[in-house]
Amino acid sequence: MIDLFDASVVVLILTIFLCLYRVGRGPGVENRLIAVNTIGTKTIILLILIGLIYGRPIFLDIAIVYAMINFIATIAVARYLKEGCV
Amino acid sequence: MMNTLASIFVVIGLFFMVVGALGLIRLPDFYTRVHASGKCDTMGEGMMLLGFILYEGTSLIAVKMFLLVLFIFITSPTAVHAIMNVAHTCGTEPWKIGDERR
Amino acid sequence: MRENVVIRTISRISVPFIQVFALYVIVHGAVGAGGGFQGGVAFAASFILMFIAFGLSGVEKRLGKKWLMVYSIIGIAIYAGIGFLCLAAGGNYLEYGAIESAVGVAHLHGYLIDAVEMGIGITVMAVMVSIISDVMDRDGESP
Amino acid sequence: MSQYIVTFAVLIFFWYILSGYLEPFYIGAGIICCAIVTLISTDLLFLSNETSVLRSVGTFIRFIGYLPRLILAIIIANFDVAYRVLHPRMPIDPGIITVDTPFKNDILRTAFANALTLTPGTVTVEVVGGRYTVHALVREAAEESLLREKDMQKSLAHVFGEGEE
Repeated sequence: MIDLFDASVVVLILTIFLCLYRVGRGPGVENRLIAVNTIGTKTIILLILIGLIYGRPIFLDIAIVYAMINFIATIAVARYLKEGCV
Repeated sequence: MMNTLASIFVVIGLFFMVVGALGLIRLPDFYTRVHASGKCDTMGEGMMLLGFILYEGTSLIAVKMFLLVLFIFITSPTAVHAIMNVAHTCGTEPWKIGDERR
Repeated sequence: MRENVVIRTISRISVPFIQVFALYVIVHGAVGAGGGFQGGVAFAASFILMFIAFGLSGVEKRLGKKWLMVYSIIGIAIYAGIGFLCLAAGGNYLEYGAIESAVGVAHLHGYLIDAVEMGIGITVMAVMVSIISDVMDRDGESP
Repeated sequence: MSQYIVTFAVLIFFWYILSGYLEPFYIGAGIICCAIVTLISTDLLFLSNETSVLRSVGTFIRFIGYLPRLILAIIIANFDVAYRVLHPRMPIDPGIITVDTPFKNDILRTAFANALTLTPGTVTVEVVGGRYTVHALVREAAEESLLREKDMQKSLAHVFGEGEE
């Protein structure tokens, strides 16, 4: 089971690089925003996987905080783009 | 038995995460990319977390993970909708068959 | 985005749970991840969500903008007060062991750490919210 | 008043799941923190002052009964999207369509928007009143499925206790 977790960490990091291509190339702000949001969701899973591999459940709390901040940041940036101010 | 089930869920979730990232690269314009990223990522995340819950067994950590699944299934479509709404308001034209990729 | 029904409703539903989670992070600073600063920032983040969903007036009615300075002073007073109590009990600044041996209660140490974390959390929350509300105030005039 | 009690109970349950400690210090801190949050944000959780608690609980139970069908629809929609992304020629024909619904309740509108985003090859772009602007990955199939999905609208309306005209 731990082997599977190790393998999934590697696969997830590779997919994050795929998303980084979209962040770098764009075009436009919306494409970058959706790519960053996707990277955020993959990071949540990565944090939980690290917690499971090393047997430290504290990482779950950090993952929850990350999910929260990811949501709030996406909404805030969207509002900034729409109305020109936060 | 439980571990086999858990690994099946984790592999399915991993598949959907990869499909989400591939869709982000392959699809021709912003609106269609949102489909891949919004649907497949939410689903993949949920599946992987379900696998972790089965691996963890009955404990408070599993319940916490279940709460995280609920939170993601509520907020992820909302974030996608917010981005989509912004693009629509700013006047991004959707891609049609025959247009070039953007 | 006050006119957008989806974002407004989801913000409404998730704000109370985010606030309870932030307070959990503050209180469990001694035994889990996080502590005063992280919890305070998460609490302030919930207010950002409220600003986005309801505008400035909704939050200021709820929290009371005049009281924000008072909150931050209370937090600093808790932090500094415990520090000086340690000095008065004959130890260094924030040396909890001094109070513990002076009073003679066994597990006072952990509770004192939690109290200091709460002071930090209250201060961080109040200062962050006042910064956000100043940034979001379009006219830039202070009340 | 009963709204405050229900909010406090839900929050204290949430606190126990998060914390897991049953020592008096953490329970006491939990009670104080949940009381503060209840005072600040009860009116956020319940949409209006008239919403009766019993009706909310009934809605919640009916919604749980509705979940399995939603999850099945989500899985089917995801395999569809995965097939279209992985197919070498990418058989997509995107377009924007509009759907009219008779919904009036805020939560009902939100639930339908998020269900549309997650299920049948569509993403909600804009909600104005009861009119949904939707971007579909395959326009014709989505129009067809949205016509068929009238029963999704009906079951959601049934869940939230709003009669369909």
